[in-house]
Amino acid sequence: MSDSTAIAHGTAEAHHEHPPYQRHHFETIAQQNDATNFAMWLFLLTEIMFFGGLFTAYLIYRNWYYPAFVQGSHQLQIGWGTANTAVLITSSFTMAMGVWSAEMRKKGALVLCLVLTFTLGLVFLGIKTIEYSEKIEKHHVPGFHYSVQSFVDPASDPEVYNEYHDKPLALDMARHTELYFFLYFAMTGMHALHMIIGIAILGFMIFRARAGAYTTGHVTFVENFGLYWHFVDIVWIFLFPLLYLINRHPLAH
Amino acid sequence: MAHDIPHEQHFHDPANVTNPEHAEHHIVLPLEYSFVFGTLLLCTALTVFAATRDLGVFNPIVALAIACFKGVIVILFFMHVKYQSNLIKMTVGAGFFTFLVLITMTLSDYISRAWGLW
Amino acid sequence: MSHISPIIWQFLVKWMTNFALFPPEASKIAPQMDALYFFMVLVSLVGLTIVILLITSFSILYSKKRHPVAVQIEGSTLLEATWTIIPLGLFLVMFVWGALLYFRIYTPPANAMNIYVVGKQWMWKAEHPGGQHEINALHVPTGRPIQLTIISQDVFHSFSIPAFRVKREAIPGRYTSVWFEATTPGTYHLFCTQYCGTDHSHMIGDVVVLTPEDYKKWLDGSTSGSSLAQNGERLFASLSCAACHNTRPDARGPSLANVYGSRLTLSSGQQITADDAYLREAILNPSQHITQGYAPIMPTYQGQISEEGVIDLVEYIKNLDSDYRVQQTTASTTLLPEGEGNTTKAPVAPGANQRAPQGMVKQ
Amino acid sequence: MSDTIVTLPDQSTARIPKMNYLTKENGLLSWLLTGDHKRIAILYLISISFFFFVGGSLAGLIRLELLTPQSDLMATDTYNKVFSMHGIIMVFFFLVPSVPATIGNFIIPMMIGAKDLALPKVNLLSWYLYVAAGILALYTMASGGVDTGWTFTTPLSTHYVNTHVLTTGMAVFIAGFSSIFTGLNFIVTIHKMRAPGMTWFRLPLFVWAHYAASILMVLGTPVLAIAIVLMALERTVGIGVFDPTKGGDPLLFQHLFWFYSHPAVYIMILPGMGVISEVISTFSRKRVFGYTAVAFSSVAIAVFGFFVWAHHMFIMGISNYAVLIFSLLTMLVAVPSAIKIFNWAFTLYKGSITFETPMLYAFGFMGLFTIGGMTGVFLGASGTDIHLTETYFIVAHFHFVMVGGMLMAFLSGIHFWWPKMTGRMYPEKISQLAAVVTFIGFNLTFFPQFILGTLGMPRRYASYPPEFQILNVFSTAGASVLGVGYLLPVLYLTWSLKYGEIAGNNPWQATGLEWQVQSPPLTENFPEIPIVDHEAYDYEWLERQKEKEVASVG
Repeated sequence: MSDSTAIAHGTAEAHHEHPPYQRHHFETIAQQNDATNFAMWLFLLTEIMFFGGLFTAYLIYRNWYYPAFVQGSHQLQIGWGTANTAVLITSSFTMAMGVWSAEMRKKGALVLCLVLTFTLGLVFLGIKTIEYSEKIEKHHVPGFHYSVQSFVDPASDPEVYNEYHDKPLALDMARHTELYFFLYFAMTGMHALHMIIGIAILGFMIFRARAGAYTTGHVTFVENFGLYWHFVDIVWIFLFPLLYLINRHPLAH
Repeated sequence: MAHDIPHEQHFHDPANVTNPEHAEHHIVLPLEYSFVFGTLLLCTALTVFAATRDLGVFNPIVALAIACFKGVIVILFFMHVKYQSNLIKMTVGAGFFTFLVLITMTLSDYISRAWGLW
Repeated sequence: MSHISPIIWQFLVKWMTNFALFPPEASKIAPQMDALYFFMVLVSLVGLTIVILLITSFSILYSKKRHPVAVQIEGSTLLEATWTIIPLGLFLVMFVWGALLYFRIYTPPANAMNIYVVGKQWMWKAEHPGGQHEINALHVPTGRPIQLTIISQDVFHSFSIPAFRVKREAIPGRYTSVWFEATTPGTYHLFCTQYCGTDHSHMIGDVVVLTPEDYKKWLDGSTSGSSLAQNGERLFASLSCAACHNTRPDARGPSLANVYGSRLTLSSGQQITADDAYLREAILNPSQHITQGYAPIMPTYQGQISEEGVIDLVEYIKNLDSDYRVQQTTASTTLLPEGEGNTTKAPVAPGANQRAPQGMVKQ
Repeated sequence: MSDTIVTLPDQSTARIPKMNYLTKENGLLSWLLTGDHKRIAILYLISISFFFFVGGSLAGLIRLELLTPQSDLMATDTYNKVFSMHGIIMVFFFLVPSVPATIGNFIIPMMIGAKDLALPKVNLLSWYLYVAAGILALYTMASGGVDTGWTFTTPLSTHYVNTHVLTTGMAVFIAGFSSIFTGLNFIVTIHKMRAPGMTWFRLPLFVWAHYAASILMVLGTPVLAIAIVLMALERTVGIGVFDPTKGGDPLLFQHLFWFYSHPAVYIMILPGMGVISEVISTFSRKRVFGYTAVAFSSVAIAVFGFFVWAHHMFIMGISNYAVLIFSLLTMLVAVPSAIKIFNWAFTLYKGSITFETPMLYAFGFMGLFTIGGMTGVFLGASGTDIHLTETYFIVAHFHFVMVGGMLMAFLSGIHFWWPKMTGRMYPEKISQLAAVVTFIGFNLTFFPQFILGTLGMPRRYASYPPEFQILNVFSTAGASVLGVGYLLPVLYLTWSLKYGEIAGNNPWQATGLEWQVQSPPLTENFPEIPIVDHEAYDYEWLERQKEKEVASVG
C-alpha cells in the first residue's frame, strides 16, 4: 500500500494485473486518474462559487462607496502586495515543476520543488502577517475598535498622506471604509486559510515524496494538489488588483 | 510492477470505447512552464505600473483584463487545461459561467434600484 | 360523545357562516388582483383535470387486464411541442398580466395622500401628515388614493392588508412604498407577514376604512397638536440645519425650498429626483448626495435621529415651498462661527479613536 | 390474466443469496468504515428516517398549536423555535439528502454498471459530515433551539435574536458540505464509471435527474456556505456587510441565501422526478414517452434554476426591473416541469398498467406535483405574488411540491427498490393502504392551507384571527391521518426485513441493470462488468433475456 493516496486508498485487493495503487472498483488506472482529476476540478468549482459570494459583495460595495474603497486601499502597501504576488506566482511555478518532476520520476527534484513551494507559501503568510499586524495597530480591523481617523483626517497618517495626499472623507463615507476592510480581511483571510491548508498538505507530501511515494508512476495526488495550489494562486491574482490597485495614481481623483 | 515508462499504457477505455471525455496524459515541459512563469511576473509588473497611471475608467478594466489573462494562462498551462479533455474544459467553463450568473443577476437588481448609488 | 357533537355542530355552523374562498374586496386593486387570481385558478383546474383525466382513462383503458401487452412508443415531437408551447404561452400571459398588476400596486399616483408607517418589533406605527399617530391601526378614507411610505426600525417586517390585496415589506434603512384606494368602509385585518421574532403573530392590527366625512371627524378627534411638518421644523431648528441650509448668498448648503420633487444634479454628475428616499439618504449619508456646487461638509445624522425624526424632517422639507419658515428658524438659532466648514477638516471632528456606532441596537 | 406483474421465486425453495453486501462482513465497525455505496446508502436511510420523524414530530406540534386561534399549547417563542427547527431539519437533513443519498447512492452505480461510486471514501465522509451536522442540530434543539426560521433572515438573525444561531448555522454549513460531496461523487461517477456501451442516451432517467441535481449541489451549495459564514461574522464581530446602519445591505444576504436555496428546491425535487420516471415506466411496461425530452427537461430545470432566485424577494425591495427579469425567467422554469408531467402521463398510453404500491405513490406524486407546480406560477407572477406570498398559500405550495412531490417520490422509490435493498417483499395490501392514506391525509392537511393563504393568514403565526380556525382544524385533522400514513411503512417495512417474502432478482420485471443481478446485490454489484447493448426501458430486450435464460436452463 505504499502507493496509496489520500484521496484514493482503501481495500486494495490483490489484483495481479493492476498496479497496487489502483482501487478495486476502477477498471483501469487511466479511469481512476481521470476520475480523481475530474473530482478535483469539481471541487475547485465549489471553491469558485464560495469565493463568488465574496466577490459579489465586493463589487456591490465598491460601487456604492468608491471613495471609501479608494482610501481604504491606500492603506495597503503596494510593495508588500506586489512582493506577495511574485512569491505566490513563483510558488505556483515551483509546484508546476514539482508535477513535472513527479511525472519524470525525479525524486530529488520533486522533493526540492515541494520544499521550495512550502517555503514560498510560508513567506507569503509571513508577509500577510506583517500586513495584518499593521492593520491591527492602526485599528483597521472591522468590529474591533475600528477607527476612521486615517480617513477623516488623512494628515494624521503621514506615511500614506505624503504619498497620496488624500482629501478627508466625510464621516459617513469614512465609516464605510470599515466595509472595505471587512472585505479585505474576509477575502485575504479566506485565501490565507486555503494557503494554510495547502501548506499543511505540502508538508505531508514532502514527507511522502522523500519515501518515494509519487515517483513510481502514480502522480495523481501531486497533480491534483497542484490544481488546488494553482487555484489559490488565481484567487490571489484577482484579489491583488481588486484590493490593492483600486486607484493608485496620486493626485488624480 | 511492469510500469517502467510512465503513462505509456494504452488500456481500453472502460466507459466507452471512444470516450471523448478521456484525453491522453500530456506532460508539459519545464521550458513551457518557465515561459508562463516569466509572462506572469511581467504581467504583475505591468499591472502595478498601469495602476500608477491615470487611465480614468480604464484603470479597473486594464487591471481586471491583466488579471484575467494571468488567470487564463495559469489555468491553461500550470493546470494543464490546454491538454485536457473537453469535459474538463467545459467544467472550468461551467464554473466561471455560474460565477458570472451570480454576479450579473445580483447586480441586475442593484444597478436598477431607484435608490442605487450607481 | 354527547358533548362532542355540539362542538362539531358549532364548528360547522361557524364555518358555513364564515366560509369564504377569498377575502373581501375592499380596494380598487382587489377585483383586478382577483381577476388574475381566478384566471390562474381556472388554468390550474383545467391543467389538473387534463392530467387526472389522462391518468385515470389510461389506467382504465390500458390496465394489464384489458391490455396485456404494451405497445412501445418512442415519443412524439408534435405532442411534446404542444405541451411545451401551450403552457409557455399561458405562463407568459400570466407573467405580463402579473407584471402589469405589480407595477400598478407599487407605483403610487402623484395625487396620493401620504401616510408614513414605521414597523418595529412588534408594532406598527402609522403617522398621518397632520400628526395623528396610531399604533397597530390605520384609518383611511374611501375614494382617495393613499400612499404608504414604509420603513422598519429594526428587522424586516411586512405590511399586509389582505382585503386590499396589497403587501409591502418594511425594510431597515430604506423607504418602500405601496398604495391603494379603499372602496368599502369597514374594519379589515392588518398583518405583519414577514417573520420578525418572538411576537411576530401579535404584530397585527386593524385597518379602518371610513367615509371621507367620518375620516375628517376622526382626524379632528385624534390630532396630537402638531403636524409632522411642525415636529420637523422643531427638529430642523434644534439640529441647527439652518446654519448651512439658509438662504444667504454665502450659504454652505443649498436652499431646501421646493427641493422636494425637483431634479437635482449631484456632485458626481448624476441626475436624481429628490423624493422621500433621497431626502432620507441625504440626511443620513450626505456625502454621496451632495448637490453640485456644494462642498461635502454636511455631517451625518446616522444614529442621531430616530426613524420618526427622519420622517418629521422629510415631511418638513417636503412642505417647504418658500424660504420664509427657514429664515424664521435661522433667526432663532445661533449660527456656527464664521469660517467653520471652510477648513479641510470635517465639520464634526471625530476623536482619535472615534468608533462608528455599533450596529443596530434594539430601541 | 393476473392484474399484477410481481413474479416471485418459489417461496419454498427460494433463499436469500448467502453472499451479499449485507453479509460480506459483520460487526458495527464493518459498517462504520465501509466504502460500499450500498452500505452507506443504508446508513443514510436510517439516519434520514430518524431526522424525518424528528422533523415530523415538530410538524405535529405546529399543527397541534394551530388547532386553536390562541397560542395556548406553547408560548410564541417556543412555537417560533418549533417551526424553525422543523424547517431546518426537514430541508437540510431530510429533503436535500433524501433520495440522492439513499436511493441514489444505492442504485446509481448499479444502474450505470459500476462497482461503486468513484470516490467511496468521500461518500463515507459525506455521511459522517451529515451525522456530525445532525448531532449539532439536535444539540442545538436540546439546548434551546433557534428561532430565526430556516431562512436565517438578516438582520433578525444577526442582531435581534438570542438563540443558537451560530451552532445551527454551523450545522447547516456542515450539512452543505455533505451534500456537495454527494453531488460531486455522482457527477464523477456518471461521467467516468459507466459500463462499456452505456452511452448518455442509454442512461435511465433516474441517472439524468441525479446528474442535474448534482450540478445544482456542487455549484449552489458553496454560496449558501459563504452566506452563512458572513452571517456568523456579522453576528459575532459586527462587520456591517448586512447592516444598513453601517452601509451594508440586508438584501444581499437574501440574494446569496436564495442563490442556493432556490436551486435547492430543484435539488430536492429532481431526484424525486427520477424515481417517478423509473416507476411509471416499469409498471406500465413501456419505455418513457419522449425519453430525450424528459432527460433534457431535467438539465433545463437545473440550468434555469440558477436564474430565478430573486422571485423569493419580489416584495422585499429589489428593483422593479429585476422583478420583471426574474418573474419572466420563473415562468420559463415552469415549462420543463409541465413537459415531464405530460410525458409521464403519455407513458401510460397503450401501456400495460399494474397498480403496485410504488405506482400508487407515483400517481399521487403526479397529481400533487401538478397542483404544487401550478400554484408556483401564482407566486412567480409578480402581481399575485404580492397578495399570496408570506401567507399559508406559499406554505401549502411548497408542501405540495416538497411533501406531496418529493416525499411521495421518496416513498415510491423506497417501495420500488426495497426488494433490491433487502431481498424481501413487503406486504402489498397494507402498503397500498398506506399510499392511499398518505394521499388522503396529505390533501386534507395542505389543501385548506391554500384557502387560508388566499384569505390572508400569514405564515409563522402562533396565534391567528378566530375566523381561520375551521380550516386549521381540518388541516390538523389531516396531519394526524398523514402521520398514520407515514408510520405504517416504518412498521411493515421493518416487519418485512425478517418475514417478508423472498423477492428474487427482479420482482417487478424491470429493465434497469440493477434488477439483473441478485437481491441483495454482491458487494461489488456485478460478478463481471456488464456490456450494455440496449436502451433504457427496453422491455423487449428483457423478454429476450428471459427466453435466453429459460433456454439455457432447459
